[in-house]
Amino acid sequence: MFISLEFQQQNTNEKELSRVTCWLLGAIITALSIALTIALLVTDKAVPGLADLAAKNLDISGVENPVTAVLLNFRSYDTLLEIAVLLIVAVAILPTQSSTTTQFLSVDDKIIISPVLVGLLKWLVPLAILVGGYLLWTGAYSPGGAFQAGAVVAGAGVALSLAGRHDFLWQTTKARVALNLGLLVFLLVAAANAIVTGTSLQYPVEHAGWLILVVEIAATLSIAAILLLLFVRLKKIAERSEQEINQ
Amino acid sequence: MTQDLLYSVVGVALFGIGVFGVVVAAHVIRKLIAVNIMGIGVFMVLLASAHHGAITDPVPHAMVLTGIVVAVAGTAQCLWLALRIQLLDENEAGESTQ
Amino acid sequence: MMSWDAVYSLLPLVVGLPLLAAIACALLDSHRWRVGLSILFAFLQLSIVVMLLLAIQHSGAGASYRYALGGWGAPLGIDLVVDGLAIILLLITALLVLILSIYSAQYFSAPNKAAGFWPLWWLLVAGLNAAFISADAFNIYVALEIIGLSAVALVALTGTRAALTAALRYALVGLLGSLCYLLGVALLYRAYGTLDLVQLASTVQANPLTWASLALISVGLLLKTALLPLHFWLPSAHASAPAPVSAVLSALVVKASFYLLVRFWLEVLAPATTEFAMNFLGLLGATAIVWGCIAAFRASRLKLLVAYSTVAQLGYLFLLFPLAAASDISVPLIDSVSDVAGSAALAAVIYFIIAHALAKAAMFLAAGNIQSCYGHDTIDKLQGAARSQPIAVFTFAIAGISLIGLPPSGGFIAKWLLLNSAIQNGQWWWVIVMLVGGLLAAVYIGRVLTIAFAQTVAQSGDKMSTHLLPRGLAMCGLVLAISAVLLGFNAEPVLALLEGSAQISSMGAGGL
Amino acid sequence: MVLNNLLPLFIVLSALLPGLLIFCIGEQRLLLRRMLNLGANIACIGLIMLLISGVYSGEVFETRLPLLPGMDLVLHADTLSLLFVSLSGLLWFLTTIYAIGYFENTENRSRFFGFFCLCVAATLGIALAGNLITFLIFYELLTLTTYPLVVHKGNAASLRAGRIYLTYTLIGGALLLAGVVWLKAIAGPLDFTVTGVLSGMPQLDPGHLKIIFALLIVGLGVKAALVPLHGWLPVAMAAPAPVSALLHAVAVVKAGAFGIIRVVYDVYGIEFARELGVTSMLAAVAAFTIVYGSVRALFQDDIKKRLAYSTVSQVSYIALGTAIAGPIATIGGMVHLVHQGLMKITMFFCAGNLAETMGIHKVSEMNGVGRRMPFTMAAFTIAALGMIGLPPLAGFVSKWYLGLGALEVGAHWVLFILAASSLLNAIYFLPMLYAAWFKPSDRALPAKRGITEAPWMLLVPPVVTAALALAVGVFANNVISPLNWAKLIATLEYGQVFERGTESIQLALPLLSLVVITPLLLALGLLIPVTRRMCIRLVPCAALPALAAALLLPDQLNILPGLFFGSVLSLDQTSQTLLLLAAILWLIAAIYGSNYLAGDKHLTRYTLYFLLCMTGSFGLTLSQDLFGFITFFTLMSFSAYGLVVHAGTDEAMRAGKTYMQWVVIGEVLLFAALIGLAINNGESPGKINTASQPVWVSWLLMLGFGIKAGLLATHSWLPRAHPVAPLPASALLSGLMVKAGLIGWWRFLPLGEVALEYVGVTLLTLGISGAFFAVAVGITQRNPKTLLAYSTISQMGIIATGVGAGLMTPDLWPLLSSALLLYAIHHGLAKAALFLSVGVAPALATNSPRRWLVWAGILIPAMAMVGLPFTSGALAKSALKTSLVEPAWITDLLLITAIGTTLLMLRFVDLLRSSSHGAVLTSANFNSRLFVYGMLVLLVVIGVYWLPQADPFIAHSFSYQALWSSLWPPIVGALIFLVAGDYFARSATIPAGDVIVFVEKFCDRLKKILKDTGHFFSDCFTHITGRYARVSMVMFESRYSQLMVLQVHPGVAFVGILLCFFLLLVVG
Repeated sequence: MFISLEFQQQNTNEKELSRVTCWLLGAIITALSIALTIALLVTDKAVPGLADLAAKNLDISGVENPVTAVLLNFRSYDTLLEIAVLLIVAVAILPTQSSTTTQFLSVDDKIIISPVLVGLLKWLVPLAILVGGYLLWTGAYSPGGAFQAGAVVAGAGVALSLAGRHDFLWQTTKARVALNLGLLVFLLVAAANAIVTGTSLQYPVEHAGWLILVVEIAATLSIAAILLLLFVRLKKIAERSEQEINQ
Repeated sequence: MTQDLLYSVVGVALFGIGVFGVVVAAHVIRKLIAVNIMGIGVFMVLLASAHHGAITDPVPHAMVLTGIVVAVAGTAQCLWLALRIQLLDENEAGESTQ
Repeated sequence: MMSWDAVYSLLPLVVGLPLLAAIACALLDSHRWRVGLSILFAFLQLSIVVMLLLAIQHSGAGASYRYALGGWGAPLGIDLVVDGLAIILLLITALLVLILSIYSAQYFSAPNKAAGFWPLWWLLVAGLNAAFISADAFNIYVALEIIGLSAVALVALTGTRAALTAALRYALVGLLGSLCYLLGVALLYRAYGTLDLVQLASTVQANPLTWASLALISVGLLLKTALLPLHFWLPSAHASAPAPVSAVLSALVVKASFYLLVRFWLEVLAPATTEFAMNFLGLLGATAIVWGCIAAFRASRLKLLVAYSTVAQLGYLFLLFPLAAASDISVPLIDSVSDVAGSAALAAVIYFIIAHALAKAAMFLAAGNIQSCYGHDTIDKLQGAARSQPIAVFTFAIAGISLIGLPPSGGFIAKWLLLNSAIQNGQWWWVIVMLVGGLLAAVYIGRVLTIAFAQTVAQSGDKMSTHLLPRGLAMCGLVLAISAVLLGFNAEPVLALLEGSAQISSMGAGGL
Repeated sequence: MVLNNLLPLFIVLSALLPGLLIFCIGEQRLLLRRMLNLGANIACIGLIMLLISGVYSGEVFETRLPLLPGMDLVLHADTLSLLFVSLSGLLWFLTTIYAIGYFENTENRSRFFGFFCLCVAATLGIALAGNLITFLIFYELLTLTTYPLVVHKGNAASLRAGRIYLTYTLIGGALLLAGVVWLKAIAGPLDFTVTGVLSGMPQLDPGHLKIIFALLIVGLGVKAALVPLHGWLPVAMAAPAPVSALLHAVAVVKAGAFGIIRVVYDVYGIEFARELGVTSMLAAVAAFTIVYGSVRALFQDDIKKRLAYSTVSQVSYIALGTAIAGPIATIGGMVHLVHQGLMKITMFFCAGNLAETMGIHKVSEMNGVGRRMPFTMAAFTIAALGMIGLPPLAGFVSKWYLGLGALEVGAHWVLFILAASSLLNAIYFLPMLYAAWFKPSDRALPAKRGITEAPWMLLVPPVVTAALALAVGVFANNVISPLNWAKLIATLEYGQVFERGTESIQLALPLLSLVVITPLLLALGLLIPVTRRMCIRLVPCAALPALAAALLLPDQLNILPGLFFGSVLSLDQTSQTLLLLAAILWLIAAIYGSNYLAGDKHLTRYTLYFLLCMTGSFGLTLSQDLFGFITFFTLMSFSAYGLVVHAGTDEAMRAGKTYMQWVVIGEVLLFAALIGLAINNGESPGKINTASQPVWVSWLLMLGFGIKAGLLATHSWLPRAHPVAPLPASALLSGLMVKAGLIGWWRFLPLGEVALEYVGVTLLTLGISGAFFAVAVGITQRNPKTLLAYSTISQMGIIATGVGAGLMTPDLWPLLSSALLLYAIHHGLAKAALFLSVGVAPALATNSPRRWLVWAGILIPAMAMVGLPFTSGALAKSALKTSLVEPAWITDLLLITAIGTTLLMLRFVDLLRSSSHGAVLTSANFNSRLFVYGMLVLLVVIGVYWLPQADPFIAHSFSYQALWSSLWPPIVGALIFLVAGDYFARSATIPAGDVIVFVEKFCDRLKKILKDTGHFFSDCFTHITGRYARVSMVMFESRYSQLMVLQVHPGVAFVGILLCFFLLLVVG
């Protein structure tokens, strides 16, 4: 659908650059890159990094996968803000008209689509959700986690949306909750931590595992919802569904 | 040792290409793609540093993951804005032709 | 002492509360609830910040506090740090957020716009606060992204083509800047194996890699700070945003990246900096002062003028670097004052930030009021505004006084301190730049006032669509402008607070 | 003590808070706003009074608020600030009243009064500022708060004015800021201290201090309108009248001037500043500004512009006084701060009244406006005369002290500046007064005829300020006068005590003061319509106290220390004699006039000038102190103008103009001379020490009084002015007023004490040549009065000869003085009689028997004039001959002059006879006129013999030799007349004023050339200032539709910066 984007004159670039400028620019950037490379080469010495430290603390992190431990325990604050970043885009793109219906997923049966597609969706969507759940679960031990899981679940929604029969009503309360849930749960857990341990985001060691899981589930849900939202809204606007875009 | 250096250098090169693209490209989508290339360059440098030491460092991985999410968000927002601008332009053009 | 430590444990709330507010605003469907909650949260935030402030004051000059999130501590976990410098920025943020929230409550009367506005607004605040108190290089990146993306979304809120274009440009610039910054951080991590600012500060050496990362970080942040010649995105973005958004963008958002620049140049990567580079920054700042003023004078629209004025005012901030550099390195003209001069320069710049934040916010609000009354803000067509919009013009004028740096105003004190430190360092050329900058500022503000005071020929004939604004809208701006002026009456308490923060690189002290 | 700490703050707040409140209350809340305004005014004044009384009793008032570490906001009340504070408070009150009246039923009043109060608050803050930083803050605040006032009208002109104002003041403010910051950085907190902060810091680099001084002065000079920083001031005239009044009189320009005083005295310290050598630079700039402003004012037709340039000029007096750096000059500068404020605000009020009531904006439209708006114009006149520096008005006091101060430190050139400025002031102000009072109205004025005064709210303020301007001059030495405050300040600064108002009042008898006061009271009575008729009737009585004093009182001394600089009126033998003459002549002229001028259209005006002139005449005869003398002298000279031009004919007007020119020149010369005298004399009132005066003072005295005495080369006003006046006035002019010159010489030249060869010789030569020259010219005249005027010149020449001789040979003086006195009395009586005889001459043509009486009446004074034996002339001449023995040749020449006099008298009688033929006698009361005349003639015959001074000479005058020598010249003269009389009668008349006529013709030519040149120069000026303006236009107005954004592509810039950092970091 991006092929339909044909506006050449964006204000970011008022006019085409001249050839000379292009070359000059290329030369400068090349020089800079080379300089950077040389800098890398010159001062390349082995520094320990945080690998040892992370490995040492993995036991009390509540998970076994070091990356997940970093993401959701050692540097969980980053992840918290990361979800906030996603929320920003979601809110920015979210339609603001309040709706009358409460149904998040609406199906328009009048639209006739290929039965093959219907069949495919019937299989694909639950499968995707299942895979998502697996990825989420396995994140604690091996590569995987909330973002990957969310992406797969969102993929299911994308498939539904592309099939053309389903529509998502983002104005509904359910949608709202889904979008915000990840951040909200994260914050609540952080607050609960603070109350229990005295330090925000510090999980009590014995409860770390399940708390992280709770956070991850909520985050997966939100990430999936947000990614789906992004796709659906961009698709809508690309299809010029004007009345829905204009707020 | 050399491998991670190679990764780093490639990352730097990608970053440079991205910068060039951002500056030179006229089309917003191209610019966006260039920004993403830059991002990939940065992530490569980060990932390279994860294997800089003796054992694999999880922290850069986590940073890259976060970075990717952020990049996705940023890209989505830019696309959204670009599309809305185009929509406005088309409406305007439509009104003027009517 | 224990009780004050308990206060410190409120530090995460500075980020948590706005996030909570954002969620609340996103979840709730009622306009009144949103507004009420927002103002409540703004109050809460302010009171927390004030308590932190008292705690810092109680701890004495130069105090700082580290909060280890997750209990992990520096290299592995992420620390929050609050010191005098940070607390002042938190305070001004909280204050402005409160007033601007009250303003926005009336400004966004249409529920559609408001629904989009409030969550983004609070997310922006969260990002700002996060950036101010973060002690982690990567975390700062995320905070910057929050700031950048939410700011872009807020700019786009107007929905006009100009606003969208500006927002798009802003978004691209933001991404470019963030990625530059991130590459710099990546290089730092590669070289030193830590992301914590304090640890970096203690281990950093002057080597090519550090230089490279400093250059990348600086350019990224300069891009976001909109220092000339990287200011190109700012005027359109700030000018086309809704009034409270413009206010917060000019007053706080650009300052956040400047704040980080200060942290990196004067604290974290201080060993790698050179006097040349510092002077280069100062030179760019000086150029920005002059150029920004000229551009502001030539601006055709009021908000554009105010936006260009921001470009100029940002230039003053960068005079900090040469002044600080001189007090460290060069042989000063007058002996025995040089040690003080560097920190005095920092104090001056922070004062400048505060004064400018208040004044510029007031000015944008006034411009917004004028715009929504007249339905446009083309300067040449604003004749008689002094009569139809007396409070707005008055606000504009008072804020202008502070921007020009005329007494009695915060801007004057700030400029005074800057001038003082320039003279004490024997760098008289910056004095000239500052004075010329003040005069040029007077020129563009005078231009607006002249037109506003002019009598319209056709005033009685066609009543322009000057629907009366709610009084509260006008008052918010006035309150800000007056506080900018009041800031000039007694600078001592503020400066006493700065005294501690002026002793830079004291971040590591104290804490867990 | 709490009050003491807060009082200065309260004073500032008393203006600040109402200002803020006024913004808040609605536009329509008229009453509330007025109450608030006036209430604040009164509160402010009350607080100021409290402050003054506190400071006077030695309490310390200081409000100190912390501003920055090591930098406080200090409001402090010292003597200097009190001066400015009380001025501001008072004028604020008046201006508020004025403004309420002025802005009746206009828009945006709330805004105006709000900013107005803020503006005053800033001014008060400036006045009370206790250190340079506080000063700076309020100084800038003033800039800001006046801007809305300047652009209040909102039209293109005022917007332009506002722009230019802001441009100038902000640039000035920036420089000031630079200076203050710099100074603060090197010298710490800049609290004003009496002898200067910096003088106690010798370690500072003088070079830096000089640059800082320049920065400060330039910054302050913008507001003080020092050339070339004055450009905003004339443009700012576009503001409404109350604003101009406040801007020009109090707030803005004074803030600058006040700042200069503060910087020089309290920051640098005067001694230190002088050591640095910065004051001379300032003095030069101030001096140039004074002259330049006056010159520019000449070319302005717009009233307010003229006033504005006058301000440019006048404010620099303050700077000059400061820069001269002597204690007395300091007093002058400071007192001018107040005085100029009072005078200038009056003028702007009046200009506003003219514009509001009559729609008059230009000088050329002012014709005849004095009759329509007498009170406004009276106030204007007082202020304008004060500006010129006429005693006893405010402007004189400051100029006097400036001059004294300059001489004290040896800066003689300042006198030239003062003189030039006074002259120029006269040149641009006097035509305005002339047009207003004497020119007929030539435009259709609105509304009905008669008095069309402004409403009372507009009228009271200028009248009050004018009265104050008068009072501060008249009561200059009073304890509470601004002058005494200034002296107190100077005392503190220099640690040197000055004579302050002494308390001892020595008032031996009120009669002596009554001599002066009676005519003045009557003059006042004339102004009130109810008592006008009665006063006119009582005019002759005005001279009675003088007569009584002259006849009854022995030596008397009246000392009124509060009046002037300490007034001394005394009556010794000489002045008694002179007073007698004056009293007689005024009495007779008054009685004669009541007959002669009965039914005259302008009788009131005439009587007014007559009385004022009388006051002057009596006063100068009695005054022993410099100030008193010069005051009465000026009063007489200026009010005589009204007598000269009374007829209102072209000739009279021309004569009046010539008269005025010479009067002004004379005043300027005398001003310089008397200052020179005073500096010698110290400042003590009482007898003037003339002996040790510098020679240049003697020269100036000789010339200055010579003008009045009709000395050759300065005489040309006399034959024009004397004949055109009404007869009684002519008689007085010729008989009495010219003697003022003699009195002046008498009193101020070191006669009988020191031999002044050159001055004496010059005076003698001029006198004797004048005696002959006047005869030669006079003989050709056809108007008997002109002829008499020439006779006066001739006779005064003889007196001058005597004085000259006395100067050359002091030994002669004791005797000579008596002789000269006799001669003066004789001439006064005889000449007055001759002039009055013109009025009775018509009786010659009748057939009634009394014509013989008239013949006798005419011939007797003529014979006395000639000096025939047994007349007063004979006694006077023989006395002169007896005493004037050296140089010997002069005696012979004196004898020959008698021949000339004879010729003149014969010609006069001839003319009188021929002119009486056509005349018709209509007056019913002719007999009474004749009676009066007869009395005078009687006195002519016998009067002189009675005088005590005559004793030494009477015996000799009856000797054979004396008789012969008084007889043969008339005989020779008569013979010559018989032979050549027809020739004289037929010869071409030399126009009255002789030399001056040719000069005038030449001047007319020159004028045209000068006018062209002037145009050229003024074009040049406008061109240059226009350049400034154009530059600011470009800054303000140009619109470039295209933003000149950096043509570098943002991306390239981005990469470029990155590169720069790399390079710089690596290089570093």
